[in-house]
Order: sequence, then structure tokens, then C-alpha cells
Amino acid sequence: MTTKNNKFKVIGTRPIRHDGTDKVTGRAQYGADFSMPRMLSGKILRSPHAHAKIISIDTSSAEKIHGVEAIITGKDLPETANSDGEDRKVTLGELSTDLKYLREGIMATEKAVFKGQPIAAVAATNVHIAEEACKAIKISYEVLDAVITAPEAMKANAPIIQEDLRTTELGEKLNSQTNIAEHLQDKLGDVDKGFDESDIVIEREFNTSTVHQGYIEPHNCVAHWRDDGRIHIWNTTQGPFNVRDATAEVLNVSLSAVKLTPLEIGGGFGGKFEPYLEPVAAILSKKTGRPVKIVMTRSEELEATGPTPGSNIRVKIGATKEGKLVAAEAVLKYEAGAFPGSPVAAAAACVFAPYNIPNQSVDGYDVLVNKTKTAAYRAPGATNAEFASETIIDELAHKLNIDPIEFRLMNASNEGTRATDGTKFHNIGLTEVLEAMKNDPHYKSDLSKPKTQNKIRGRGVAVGFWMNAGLQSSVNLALNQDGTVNLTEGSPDIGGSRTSISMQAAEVLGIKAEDVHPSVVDTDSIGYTFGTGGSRTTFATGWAAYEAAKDLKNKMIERAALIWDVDSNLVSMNDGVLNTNGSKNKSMTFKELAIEMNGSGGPIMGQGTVDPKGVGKSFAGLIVDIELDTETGKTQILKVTCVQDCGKAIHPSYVEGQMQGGTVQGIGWALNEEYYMDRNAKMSNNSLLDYRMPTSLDLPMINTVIVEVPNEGHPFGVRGVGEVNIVAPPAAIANAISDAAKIRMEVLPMNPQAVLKTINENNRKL
Amino acid sequence: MKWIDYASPNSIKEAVALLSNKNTVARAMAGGTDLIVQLRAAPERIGNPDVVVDIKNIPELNEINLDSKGLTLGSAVPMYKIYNNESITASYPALQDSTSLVGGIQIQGRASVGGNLCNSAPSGDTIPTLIALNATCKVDGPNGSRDLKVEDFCTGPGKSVLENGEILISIHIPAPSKGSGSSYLRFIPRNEMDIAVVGVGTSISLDGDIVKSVKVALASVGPTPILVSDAEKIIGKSIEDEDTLKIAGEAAKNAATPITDMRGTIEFRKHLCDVLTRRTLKIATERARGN
Amino acid sequence: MTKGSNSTNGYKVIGTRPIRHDGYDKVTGKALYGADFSISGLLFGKILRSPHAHAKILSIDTSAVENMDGVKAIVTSQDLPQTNWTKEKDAIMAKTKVLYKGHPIAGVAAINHHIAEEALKLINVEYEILPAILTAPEGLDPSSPLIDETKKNNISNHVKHELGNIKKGFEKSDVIVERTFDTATVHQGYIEPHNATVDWNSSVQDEKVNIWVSTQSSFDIRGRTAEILHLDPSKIKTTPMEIGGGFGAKFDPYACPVAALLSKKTGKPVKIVHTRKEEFESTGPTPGSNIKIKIGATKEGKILAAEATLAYEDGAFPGGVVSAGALCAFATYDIENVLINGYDVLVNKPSTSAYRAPGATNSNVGTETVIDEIAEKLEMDPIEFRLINASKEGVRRADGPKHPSIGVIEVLNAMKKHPHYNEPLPEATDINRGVAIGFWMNGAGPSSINLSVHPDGRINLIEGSTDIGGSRASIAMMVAEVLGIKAEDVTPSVVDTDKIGYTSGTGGSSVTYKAGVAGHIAATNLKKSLIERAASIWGVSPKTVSMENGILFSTKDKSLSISLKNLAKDLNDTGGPIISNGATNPSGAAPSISGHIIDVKVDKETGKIDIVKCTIFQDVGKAIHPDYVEGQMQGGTVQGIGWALNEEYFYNNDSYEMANPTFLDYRMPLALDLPMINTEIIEVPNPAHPFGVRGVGEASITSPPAAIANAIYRITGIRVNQLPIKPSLLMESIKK
Amino acid sequence: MATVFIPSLMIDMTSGKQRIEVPGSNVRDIINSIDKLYPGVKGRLVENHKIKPNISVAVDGEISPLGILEKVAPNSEVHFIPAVGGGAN
Amino acid sequence: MSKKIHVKTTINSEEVEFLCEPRQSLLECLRDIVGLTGSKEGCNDGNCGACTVNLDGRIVDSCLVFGVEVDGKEVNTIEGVAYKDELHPIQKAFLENAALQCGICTPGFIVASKALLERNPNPTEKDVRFWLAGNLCRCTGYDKIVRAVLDAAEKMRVN
Repeated sequence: MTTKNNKFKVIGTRPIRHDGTDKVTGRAQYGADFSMPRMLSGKILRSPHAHAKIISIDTSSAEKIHGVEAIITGKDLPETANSDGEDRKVTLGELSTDLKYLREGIMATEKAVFKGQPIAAVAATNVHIAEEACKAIKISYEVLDAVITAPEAMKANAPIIQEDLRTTELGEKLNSQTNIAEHLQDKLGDVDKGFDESDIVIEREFNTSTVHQGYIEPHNCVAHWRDDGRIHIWNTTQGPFNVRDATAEVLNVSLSAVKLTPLEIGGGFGGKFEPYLEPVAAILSKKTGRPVKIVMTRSEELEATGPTPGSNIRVKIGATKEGKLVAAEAVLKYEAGAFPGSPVAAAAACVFAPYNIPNQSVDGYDVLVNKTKTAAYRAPGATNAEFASETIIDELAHKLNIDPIEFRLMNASNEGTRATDGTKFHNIGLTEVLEAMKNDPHYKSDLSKPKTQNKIRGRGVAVGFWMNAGLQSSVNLALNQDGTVNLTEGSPDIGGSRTSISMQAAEVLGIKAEDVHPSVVDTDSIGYTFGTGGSRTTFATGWAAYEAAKDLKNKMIERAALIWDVDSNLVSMNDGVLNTNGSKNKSMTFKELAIEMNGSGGPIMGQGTVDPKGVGKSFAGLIVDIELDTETGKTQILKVTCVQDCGKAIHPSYVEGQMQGGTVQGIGWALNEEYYMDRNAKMSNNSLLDYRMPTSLDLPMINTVIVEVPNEGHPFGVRGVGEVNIVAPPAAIANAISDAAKIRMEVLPMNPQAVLKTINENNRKL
Repeated sequence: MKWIDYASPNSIKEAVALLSNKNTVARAMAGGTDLIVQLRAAPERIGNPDVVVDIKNIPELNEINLDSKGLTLGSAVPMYKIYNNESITASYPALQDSTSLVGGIQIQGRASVGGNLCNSAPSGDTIPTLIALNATCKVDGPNGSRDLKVEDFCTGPGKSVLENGEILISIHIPAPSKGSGSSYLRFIPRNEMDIAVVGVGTSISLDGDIVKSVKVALASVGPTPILVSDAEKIIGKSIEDEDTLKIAGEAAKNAATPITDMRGTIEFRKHLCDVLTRRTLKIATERARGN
Repeated sequence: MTKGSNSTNGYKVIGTRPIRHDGYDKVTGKALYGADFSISGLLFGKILRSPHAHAKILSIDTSAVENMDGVKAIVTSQDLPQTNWTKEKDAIMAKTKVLYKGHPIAGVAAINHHIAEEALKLINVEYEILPAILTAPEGLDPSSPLIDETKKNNISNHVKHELGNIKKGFEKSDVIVERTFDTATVHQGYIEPHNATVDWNSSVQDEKVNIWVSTQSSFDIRGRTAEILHLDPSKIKTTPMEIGGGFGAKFDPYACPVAALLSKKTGKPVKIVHTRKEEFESTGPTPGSNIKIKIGATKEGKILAAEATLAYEDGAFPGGVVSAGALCAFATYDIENVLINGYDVLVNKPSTSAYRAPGATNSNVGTETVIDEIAEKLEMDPIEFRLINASKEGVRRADGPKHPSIGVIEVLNAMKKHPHYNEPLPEATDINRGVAIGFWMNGAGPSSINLSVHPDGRINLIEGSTDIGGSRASIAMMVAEVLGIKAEDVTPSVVDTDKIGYTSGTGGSSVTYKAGVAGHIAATNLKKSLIERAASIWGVSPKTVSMENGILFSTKDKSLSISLKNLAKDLNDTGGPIISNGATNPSGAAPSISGHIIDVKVDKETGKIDIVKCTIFQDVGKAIHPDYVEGQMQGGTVQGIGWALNEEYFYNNDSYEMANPTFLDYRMPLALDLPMINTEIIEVPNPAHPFGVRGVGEASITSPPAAIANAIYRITGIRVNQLPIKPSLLMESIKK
Repeated sequence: MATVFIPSLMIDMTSGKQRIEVPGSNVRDIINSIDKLYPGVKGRLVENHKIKPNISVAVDGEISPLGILEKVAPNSEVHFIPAVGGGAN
Repeated sequence: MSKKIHVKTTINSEEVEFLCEPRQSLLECLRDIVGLTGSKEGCNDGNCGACTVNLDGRIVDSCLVFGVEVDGKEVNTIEGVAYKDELHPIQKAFLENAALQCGICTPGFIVASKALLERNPNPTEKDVRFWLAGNLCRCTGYDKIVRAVLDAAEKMRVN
């Protein structure tokens, strides 16, 4: 469902995406498809231990293998301390990181802090030889105790992962050794008083597993350290500029020494911002004078890239018997992995965001554990936290005998509501989303009856919140003589953004989307553009395209004025036609002016750069029907409807695609996906066979309802659409399981074994 | 992957010669869907082979013979040829059950029942079915050929009775008796593309409601597939009697010796042995009755 | 006026000699030229060409090839869009008639080029051979066969320029010299043959044709290929690869449309690379010509009248270069009475194209030898005589317009004062010295530049001008100059036609001029944005902020100052990225004047000619990167020497087939054939360019033939009337 | 005067005050104003002339990409909140 | 160490010869030797289907086939699905139904779907889901992919 809007000619239509043909014919070049003459293959030797001192590394027999061209270890990476001996901090994207941590993540020097951490790397004439050489490198370790969950790592006697780590509290560093990198806190009102005033208070503790983004294309890169000192990198990344900057910092070269060409990208979901391979390939290339390609295996992907954290979450919410939420408290303990940087701050901002609760207290802990460093994953942090809060909200509604959507509507955040951090919401669409859910035929329909015995059915709902991001984007436009426009941008296109950005330019110019030719270019060829993530691309790069199109339009108006010899104030351009209402009263089409371009003053280009405010926060809700096998504990999804406020859907097909994709990732997270860690802190299920992402057979069609509450901050009303849809599914499914089996799930994944165990613990005879 | 040599013999004799060469470690490959993965990920677990002997070009190993005595399957026959063969699936529905759920369509285009057996994984989906259907297999080698029961074939995870140089030639399943039915079910958290948490293959033959014979075999709950001998306690009982299924389920539960791992705990797996045994017996019964 | 090769005029970057940005790739073999491009599924194309210079096509039978193993597609003119049939299409593949030997008939795509080549031999074409013509005088003969039967004669273009009263001018003249010259067809001789890889993607709603090609003009390739294929230009994306020389010849799409049609038919990318023989026979050389020059002067040395009749070979299709030849013929001199008639004449040779100052060298060899002869007759120093008559700003050219700023006098003065001119000749009688000057008006055209700021303060520069001789560096230097940073801190990229605004080709000595103007606009815009950003950070008015030497500072508060490097780091926290662009079609490309002093040695027994010493003088306006300016001067000079002495399209009697289509027989100069080429850069700034740039690429070729001819006269007493001045011809004249 | 909301982890520096009204036309001025009242606040929030990396400033509910340069109106609300990260979201 | 092996095969109806090491998978041979990079590697152990090709009429995971095995056989890849400049109806349906986001799994899905529709021109939603269970997609949630295959089936039946 899309709101009809006659205001727009292009926006809201569904043109075929510009890169589509290349992608259905196999022509599209992804990172691993790129190759160069004389290219070598690189392979990374990784720690088999989750926590171990490196005593010695002996590469001598590996070096003798025919075809091995270079071997490097952590010592080959540049020092990270500045001249004062202090560790350099680098700002990558929004956050600053200790360069040392970044470097250790790329290759360990003194100790390995997670299984899969790179220890050495080989460049050889083919990947098989490189692999053999890795096996021939002898490393002796002193294995240390490992810790893999946040609560364990927070214990006083827990093994210390980073000796120099101290807890930060809002810019202040505390004094003792710890695994807690950061403690953050938000307080609103008086939470103790709030609970006193509550008639009903529910408190539960939840544990969620580490899960992976599961993009189908593994990380890859080709690096070529050239003779002129510049380093060319071809890879697939969500953030060409982010990876360029990080790679340059690690290699201790000037940022512009690195030229990064982003190739087509096979999924990211937040996981492809990090420079895992690039510095390694670059150093191998420097040592050999040849381009070096490294492609990760799937087990490397799972063990050594950045999944989203497992977490321990305690949530307590109180309400009056009339159904008014009064107080809420959360303690969020998020695994950072072996280096600081979990998404706990986002979790804190999201956990109670859907509700107007006068008294709130949220404490968040960013906790180091002996796992690979986490990275972003679609609304990072939010799904864990809102799984907890939305489950309790559902329980409150049931206990108070209020319809769960009605209960949410009674307490929904609206414009002006103060959020946990004290800021006030601008225009948001939660009420509209909840109304749409309530009125959806799916919600109004009766739950169908199971067809076989031992099966029970249930329906659940939940909503999710995500704040979305703005950040920097640049777009260039150039007019062609045939009346089409070339568009260059720096945002890698993961899911059709080339088209949604082109459509915004086309809308301004009054031409067709097909008449814009978009290209995603390398970091030498466009202004700084933050990566494709945070649901920001259609919002911010689209906005830059809007600005560039306005610039181009103005220049075309000036050109027409010159041709007609009238004041440019008298010329206007609407729907791709230039007019003057002055004395001469002339008109010409976009195309006609384009033909005249070179004879009337030369080429016409437009440009736009933005670092926008006005980011539209977004809400999505899910209605889900499930069937539970009471004998096996297995949950089957029967029917699902995702409702999301998109502000304005530029290309509804790809908005739906985001909603469907996010929903299904949420379903996978809810039901099966997890890092199953064995006793030695090693992941047992490091393959796509055992990591069990949903297949087509596990799912029904994913119904979508697009709600459009325009974001007043964006020229076309766009809100980011990429992330919030993952948030509600785990809670909605948990609530559906509760509806069917009258149990409350406190873990993710809610796999058959966990569900059966909960049923048994509740001693329910079903 | 370390270097391997590849050989593609045209006769069993040649294959046996290659496999029994003392200077090399050779492994036979049919569909390769297990072997290639192992060569890449953990060659040490299969003895670090340096030669792969592709047996798909040996005519005998690709044969399918269905006659009054039963079904003989060459060891290299890919799964899709089995479940697409209506004569086979009509007589051996459990074989259809198990061959059509190994991997996805892509895997079924290559993987063979023989390979599944030789791989001897505790979770091998076709093995409980073969055991339940009283299958035997024919092995050839440097010291001549021999026949043995499938239930005696596997000796441990990834281990079998095959000796150096030996090759599985074919599997024979006797013709089903009248009034019999079979079924295979596995439990997986996903609906396809998964490894059995528990797999159960059963066959049953009935005289009216009375159980004439029954065979239950389990996958994924021990180092090898397990034949549940105690299930035969239900012989002579009425299948309509609720206790009958319970007895069989309980027998399966007791026969299972699972471990706790990423796929499930001991308790969960034993529980599932019970559930799946009852469910497969129900299905097999319905099939026996021609429903 | 500044003379000298290393002047910076107070500039920080301009006039220095940084290492060119693309240099490393080129000295290591890593640079990717057109033929180096490869793509998965690639097929190889070959073109069947006419063996006859002029013939009707009776039939084309491809049946023997159609089922040949490895052959994937065959195309003929029937596969070209049949609407708007144009000459241009006919040039791509002949439809009814072949007009020169080498005229394309059909294209074949196969899995390798050997199979494609075999296939060509099996295509059976029946011809009806027609009489052919090879030279302009033949073509002007009313009885000659018509190349285009729809026309009355073979003249495709006639230009006429008249100034004053030519008749009266000659009447008043005390001395008149009239001579006729024949010059042979010559080829640009770039080392890299033409190439094109084309991938035609059709989709549900759209076509997208990708072309990877070595070209002087990616946008021309796009536009002309689109026209031939009847597509909108933006359906084509042309990616210019590194280019291995062009000198004017790499503007035409030759193989691109053929490869495109083959790609469309096969659904696969197709690559076509010319052989050297195809280069000579089927690309665009510069025309042979017949030139009549008549000049009259007073005994005081004032030229009163000049007349030129120029007949240039057009090749098989209209579009010759006589207009430029006519424009340049007397442009260096201030002459009251002038008459110029120029004719482009169709002949059965490949269609000519540009070659460094196209047309000018032909007419100039006539003018400058006649000028030399008059000076001799008047017993005046040849430079002095030229100075008396030298053109200057405001003088009206024969074709109408007045000269803008022009450096004829400055060049002549520099020559006159130069040690080379003043040093005594060796005693030997077989060595002597000749001088000549030459003119080229230079071009401009639309140009687009994008700039963006790296967080480390370096600047990215995106341009559409393909870089043949270091223009990436010179444009980057101009941008660096505006911003007060180093050339190395600008990173230039030449990008495909989807990624930059329209940019006309690298030719007509236009790039450093036009892209320089665009770069200056873009850099100025960028500087303005940087100033505004600094002002906003400091909370002051942008009017009080300045930027010099890469430092931004407040003109009012000394404590407020930040380097570009430091500001760049903070851009993302202070309002976002900064980018800028410059798009322009500037007027005001000013002419460049060259002059040569050449010492020549003639072996009077064999007629063999050696260049002993050579100095070139050229007004470049402002030398942005003197190394590459000198390179242009030297390269042009040597091409002029080759043209003068040996290069020619040689046709045996009664044959219409070029006899020497190899580098062995075409005899371009070797390192061994040449002395060092001394260069004197003269800088008369072009007021229309922010840094005074004039184009430098072409004028240098125009004067060597005349200077050599004038030296030969001083040795042998013979006024040569033919190019090349082959030993055989010279011996014949000496004997006479 | 803009209203500044003091984060709970910082109220030890403002004698327990949770809201402070201070003058200033941009965030830089605001922080300087608070620092005059409660010395040390600036050091807690600002480093190298920028808001510390893991802290964000929100003016009237919007996280500002401009940080200390962000304009503040007389009736604005200013919040200092934990920067949202966890990789580059 | 032994030598490389000469393989003569038919790829997308064309005879192709190449030299490969016995340990190289068909996927490696297609991508790194033959230069056909349309088939993608997502897991290299047969669990994602991104490398799906058609081998003698059956879809297989090309990462689980040795290159040497295809000697004398017929391989069809994504590059051979379109007929010259005409897209296959399945390819068109994927575009029109927006059945791709990042596109990396798309070649595998199209090759697999084509094999399905060749066997079963009128599949149910369940048939499609079952057949495609060996192909993972992480972006779309499969909804639009299933729709595209059903849509293509319908259009192919009409034509």
C-alpha cells in the first residue's frame, strides 16, 4: 500500500533499477570478480585460540614453499604510537577509536584476543599455495582463560582482555583495570517514584546470542601499492571513504594516498564498514610489488568479521491499572567483542523510545569479551533491547486486559514527547503505524486453526524504533546533449539506491528516472560521502542529489535566459520545460536546451553536498501468526505483516524490499541464528549450513504496509527505511509464542530446544 | 586445498587398483558433496588423501535395477534419480523421504546414497532408511568382493568397514513385503538445508492392525546410525493401541546415545527420538495401508 | 614578454616541473591502454576491407562464414540502422560502393582474432571496378571520374579569402615570386593502433552501450557512435583508456560502431584492434596537396600582395582541412592585398583527418620558401625581412578577423638574437642553415572539471580531457596554483562520459587552455567555499578571510588562521564535504607562433639529407609545465622533419594501393636520424586565459619543412617543389 | 537563555543541578558559559576544539552534525548525550 | 607434484578448453581461468547456492564440483541465460518485480529458477520455495523472488 500522492511525477513510481540488467545477467562486477595482471592471492593465518599469548612465530618453512611471495606478521604493520609515545586516536565515521585496537584487530602482535584474529598473512601465486603456507607457519601460544558473555566479563575476577582498558563515563576515564569500556546513563524524571506509583510492575532478564549479518558475499579486496606511493584498493564496502580513511590510518599514510574503488557489493547490513583485509593486502602488495587479492571464506566471515553483539538485558516497566506507563528501567550489557565499541548507546536510545514514560532510567555497559569485535547490523543494538521491552509491554497489556495495539496507542510517543535522553521528538509516525496495524485485515482476521494435532497457533505484535542517520554526502550532475543527466555519487548501492537517488534528481528536473545515469565512483572522483548505512543513503545522498539538481536547474534557467536574452528571474522551469513569461514569452524543453548547451556557453553541471540535520526517526510494527509444534518446540511462521513509516517512499518496490528483508532477518534472529560457542570459546557452527539463516522454504510471503508520515526535515519527506524493520520481529514472535503457549521467552534465539525447555520449565501441559 | 591428483577410472578393477596403491592415500568420490568439503576444511579427518578417484565413469556404479527381488542401486547413482523414479518411490517411500531432503536441489543433483553411506556421518539421512529397509551392500576390493548388512557398515563418525582399497559397489534393498510401509523423518530447525538433530527411519508390515515386523533406525544420536532392536517389542501388538507407539518411542529414546552439541542437548534429542519414532510409525502405517 | 624555459612569474606551481601523475604507471608498464582492456566473454572482431580503390559492390556473400566454427556474428552495412543514411555511416561500412582501398565492407566476431581473420577470407564480395583518382589535381580535372555521383565535380569545399586588391598589389610590387608545390599524404604515425571494445547491453527498457577505447575525445566517440547507431548519446558510456598518441587522428569512431553491432548480435563484448596496415590504409592521414603561392614585395622589403591556390586531398569523404590551410597561409604577415582560394578535393584515399595543425604545414611550406626566396632576391636577412612584415595584434587576417594578442615579432626577435642564428656555419659547403616560422590559431571548446577536498587537504580533480602528453599534470598545476598547494596534492583522474560534464576532445592545442579555464573556475569556487567554511567556524564574515599558500586566515585577527590540511580534516564536522565544479566553453584561445632554425647537411653525391642542428622557438603564452611544453615543441618539430624528408603514402605507377603500409617502408625518423632539438619557450601571455596560456601542441610542426627546404637551397641552390624531399628527387634536381 | 540538560553522569560537577540556563548563540558559547559557572565542564565535553568523540550534542532534539558550531536560539534546549555508534551504524 | 589437467568442455553452448589444477573447483575454473565471473562464491561449501550452474541438465553448486570433472560435459552459467541481446523472461521478471537488492545471489537464483521452470512450467508458491531452498538470499526475504519466478512462469506459459 502506498499513499497516493499526485504531487510527484517520478517519486513513488517503480522504474527498473539502473544496475538491474547487469545484475540479472551476471555482468555486474563485485569485488571478488576483480582481478589484475600478475595478481597474487593472499591468505590470513588466524588464531585458533580465543585468548592466548603469542610466544613465537616461525615462518621459515612456509617461506620455502614454491609460489610463496611474501609473509607478514603483526610486526609489519606500522607503529601506532605518536611521537610522544601515546597511542593515536582516529576518528572513523562518528566515533573515535584507539588506533592500536584497530591495528590489533587487523593483525595481533602480542596476544590473540579472539578466535580468528589474524596473526600472519601470506601472498602466493594462488590461494591454495597461500593456504598451505599458512598451515606451515608454526606459532606457539600460551593459552589464557577466555570470557565470552558480558555478565561474565563484568565479574570482578574475570580475565582481563585489554590490560590498558579503563571505563569511560561521559568523557571521564575511571581508574581500574576492567573489561567495561564504557558506562553510559540516561535519566528522566524520578524512576523510583514512578515505580511506587505503578499498579503493576513487570521485570525480566533477557539473554540474546551473537548473530551475524549473513550477507552472501564475503569480504574481499585487491590492493595495489603503486610505485608512486599511492595505494589503490578495489573492494566491496558500504563505506568507501570510511575504509579509505581507516586503511590509511593503519598504514600511517596520508588519507589521500589511498584510492578506493568500490565495486558492486553483495550485501552488508552494517557489516561492511571495517578495514579487515585492506591493510593486510596493501602491505603484502608493498612487499611483493604486485597486486594482492584476499577473499574471506565463510568461516572467516563468521568468526572474524563483526557480528552484532550478544547481550544481557534487564528491563522493568511499571504501569497504572488504567494502562498508563509510569516508569521504566533498563540495564543493558552488550558484548563489544575483544575491542571496545558495542552499539549499547543506540540500544539505550531505542529501548523505551516508542513510549511516553515520564520516569526512566537506563544504564548501558560496553563490555569486552573474547569474541570478534562487533560491528553494525541493521539498527544495531535496537533489536536486542526492544525484544526485551516489547515483550514486557505485551505482558503488561495482557495482564491489564487491554488489546496490545490499543495499549501501545495509549502510551505512544508523539511529537513533543521527551525521549529517554531528554530530547523531544519531532514529527514521528508511531501512532500512524499503530493505527495502520490495528486496521490491517491481518490483525482483524481470526487466527486460523492448526491442521494437525500437537500444533498450536498464536498471534503477536510488536513495534520497533530506530533513529536513522544523516551525515555527509556529495553528488555531481552533468547535463548530456541528449537531455539526459549523468549523476555521480559516492554511496555504494546495496539495494537500489542508485535509482532512488536518481529519482530525486529527476523529480527536481522534471525528467524521467531513466534519463538520469547514475554511477557510484571511487574516492578520487567524488566529494566525501559517508557510507551506505544508518538508513541514510536515500535520505542524505538523495538530498545531495536534490541540491545538485536544483543547482543544475538554476544553471539551465540562466542559460535559457542568456539564449533568450532575458533576465533569468523571468525564466522558470517546470516539468522539464523552460518558460519565460517576460516580453518574449518563449519556451523550450529540457532536451532542446541540452542540445544548445555547447553552443551557448559550454557544459552545464550541478553539484550538491550535504551534512543534514532533520533526520527522520522511524517506527515499524509487525503482526505475526505462528504455529508451534508442542512436541518439538519448532515454530513455523504462518503469516506476517510489516508496517513501517517511510516518510515518503521514493521507489516503493525497494522500500518494500527493505521491509521484507529486515523482517526476515529479524525472523532468523528470533528463531535460529546464533553463535554457538563451545567450551573453548570457539564457534561450533561456523558455516551457512549450521548458522541456519532462513531459506525460502522457511517463510511465507511478507506483507508490507507503507505508512507515509512525511519527514518535515527532508525536501521530499524521506525517512530512512533500511533498518527499523528488523527490530520488532523477535518480540512479535515471542509475543505470538506467548499467545499460543502461554510462556514468556527470555532468550534469543527461540529455537525449538529453547521453546521446549521453556514449556517444560513452566510445567505446561499443552 | 592442498595438491591432489585426480583419476577417473572406467572400471571397478582400475578403481580398486588406484585405491589400493600403497604409495598414495586415495579416496573414492561419487557426487563429491561431502568429500570436496572435507578436502577443503579438514582433510586430516579423512586421512589426508592425495588422490581422488572419481567413480562416476564406472558404468556398473551408475546402474539402477528394480525387479521382483528388490532394488539394486549403484553406489554413484545421484539422489535425484531415485526420487524422480516413480517405481522406486512407490515401493520404498522412505527412500524418497530421505533422498529428497539431503541438501537442496543442487546437492541432490550430485550426492549419491552410496556416498552418504560411505561418508558414514552419524547424521547421514539415508542410512536409517536403508537399515529400516533391511538393505545390504556389496563391496569390492583387492581381496575380492563381499556383501554385508548396511546396519553393520558404519563403525564410527566418518568411519566404516571399508578397508584399504575397497569400494562400495551397490546397495540392495529387498522387495517390500505386502502390507508394509516405510517412512523417514528428521528434525531440523529450518525446513531444508540442515543437518538432522535427530533422524528416524522406520519400516513396518502389518497384518490388519497387528504389527508383523518393524524396524526402526536412528540418525544423529550416536557415533553411528543406530538400529533400535527393542522396537521389535511391538511385534504382535495392535498399531491402533496407543501404547504400541509409546513402546516404540520409548525404545528409540533408550537406544539413543546422543551428545550435547550445537544441534541439541542429550535430553532434547532423546525426546525427539520418541516423537519422531511415533510420527514415522504413523506415516509408515498409513502407507502400509495404502493411504 | 618573458623568455626562458623555467620562469615562474611569481607563480608557485606554474612553471615548475613536477613528476606527472600518471608517470609511474607508464614507466612500469602498468598503465592500461585501449588494447590492454579485457572483459569476461570477450570476442574478437575483424573488419573486411575493400581491395579496390573505387568499385561498385555487386554482392556480399557471407554464407561460407555463417556456420564456421568459432565465428559468432557477421555484420555488413545492412546491420547499420537504415534510417538517416549518412556519409558517416557509409564510412563505417560501405553500402553500395567502395571509395578507397581499405574501405570497410563487413565485420566478423569470433572467439579469437585468427578465426575472425580466416572468416574474412571466406566472405565473397563481387565488385565492379571503377576508375580511381589519387591526387587533388587529378580530382580537379573535369574529366576525372566522380567519387560522389550525386555531385557535379569532386570539389567538396571551396574557400575564398580576399583582402584589398590583389591585382594592384602585384602591380606595385618590385619583386614577385611564384611557385608550385606538391606534398604527399602523410600519417600521424602514433605507435598505438586504434582499438575499441564494445559491450552492448540490452535490458527490458533500455540499451546501454559500453565502449572502452583509446581516443582523443571520449565525448566525440560517444556522440558520433550514437549518431551512426541511431541512439541517444547518453545510452553510450565511453571510457577513455590511456592513449598511445593521436596527433589529431583519434577522434573518429572507426571500429566502434562495427564492434557495437557485433556485440549487439552476439550479446557479448567485442574487441577490435587495427593492424598497422589498417592504420595506414583505413584511418585518417593528413592530405597530400598541390599548392601555388605567389608573393610580391617592394624593393624596400614590404610585402604588398600574396596569393595562394590550395588544392587538398579530401580522401573519400568530405571534411578536409583546406580551410585551416587557407587561414594559416599568410597569417604571420601583415599584407594589404591577399587572395586565397582553397579546395578540398575528393580522391580515392582514406578520408583524411586532423594531424597537428592540420592543413597549415602544407600551405606554410609554400609561403615560407617563397618568403625566403624574396628575401634572398632583396638581399635581406630572412628574419629581418619577416620582421618588417610581421603580423601583430589588431592586424586583419585574410579570412576576416583581426589578430588577438600574437607573438610573431617576439618569436622572430628571439630567433634573430639566438646564438644558433648568429654562430658561424662550419667551413664545409654541404652544411647550411634555414629558417622559417609557422602559425596555428589554436582551439578551445566545452570543458568540465569537478573538484573535491580530501580530508588530508589534497584535492581530487575529475576531468573529461584524455591525457596524451601530460595534460593531467598541467591542469592539476593550475588548480594547485589557485589554491596555493603543490601539484602533487592534486590528484587528477580522466573519467568516462557518465561521470563528468561534456568535454570536447584533446586536440587543436585546446586542453591546457580550455580545461585550464574550467579548472580555474572550479578552483576559484572551491577556494570561495573554503573561505566561507573557515569564516563560519570562526564566526566572522567571509569578506575578512583570505587564502594564500594553502593557508586560510583572517585579515583582521592574526590569531585566526588554519591550513587547508587542517581545515580539510574538520570539514565533516563543520558542515560537510566541499566540492566544486567549473564548466565552460571559453572563447579567446590565442594563436601560437613557432619558428625554426635548422642546420642541414646534404650529401651531394647521394642526395641524402641530415639534420645537423635544430632550434625551435615557440610562443606558448605561459608554459604551465615547461617539460611537457618542450616535449610538444620537440615532438612537433620531429614530425615536421619526418614529413619534410621521408614520410609519404607511396603509390606505384598504375596502382591504387599504398605500396609502403609498414613502419619499415613508411620511414618515420629514428633516434639515430636526429640531433638534440633545442627549445626556446617564448611567453607572450594570452590575456584571455587566467594564466596566459596559449595552446602549444601544434604550431611546432608547421615550420620545419620550409626551414629545411630553405637550408637545402643554401647548400644546393635548388628550390625544392615537393615533399618529401627524398634523396632520389634531390639528386635528380642536383643533376639537372 | 538556552536550557542545558546536564547528563546524570555529570551532575556531580554541577552541584546536582540537572538543568542550567546559560547565554550563548552557539554550542561553543554555551559550554564556555557553563564552564564559567562550573569549571571543568568544558574539559569533560570538549577536546581539540570539538565535542569529544563519543559524545553528541543535540539542540532542540536534533543531534547536530556541526557540534560546537551549532547555532543555539534563546529558547533552545541543549542535550549532551552518548554518541550512537557500534561500528558505523 | 603433478601437472595441470587439460579440460575440454562446453560452456554456454561454446566449446571451451582450459588447463586447471585438479584441486580447483568448477567455480574457480569458471571465474579465474575462463573469466566468467557471473557465478559467485558465497560459502564454498554448498550451502548458499550463489555458485549454482547447470551441469548436464542438473543444477549443481559449482563449488562442489572439480573443474576436471566437467571434461566432455555441458555447463550452463548465468552468462548463458540471456539469448544474445534478449533477456530471458526470468531475468525480466526479476527486474520488473524488484527481486534483487544487492544482486550477489541473483545469478544463482536465476539459474536455479530456469531449471525449475523447464521441469515444471506451472509451479505453486510452495514448489518454488522448495526448489529454491538451496539458494540463500539475505536482502529480500524471498518475497519478491518468489513472486518474480511465479510471474515469469505465467508469462512463459502465455508465450
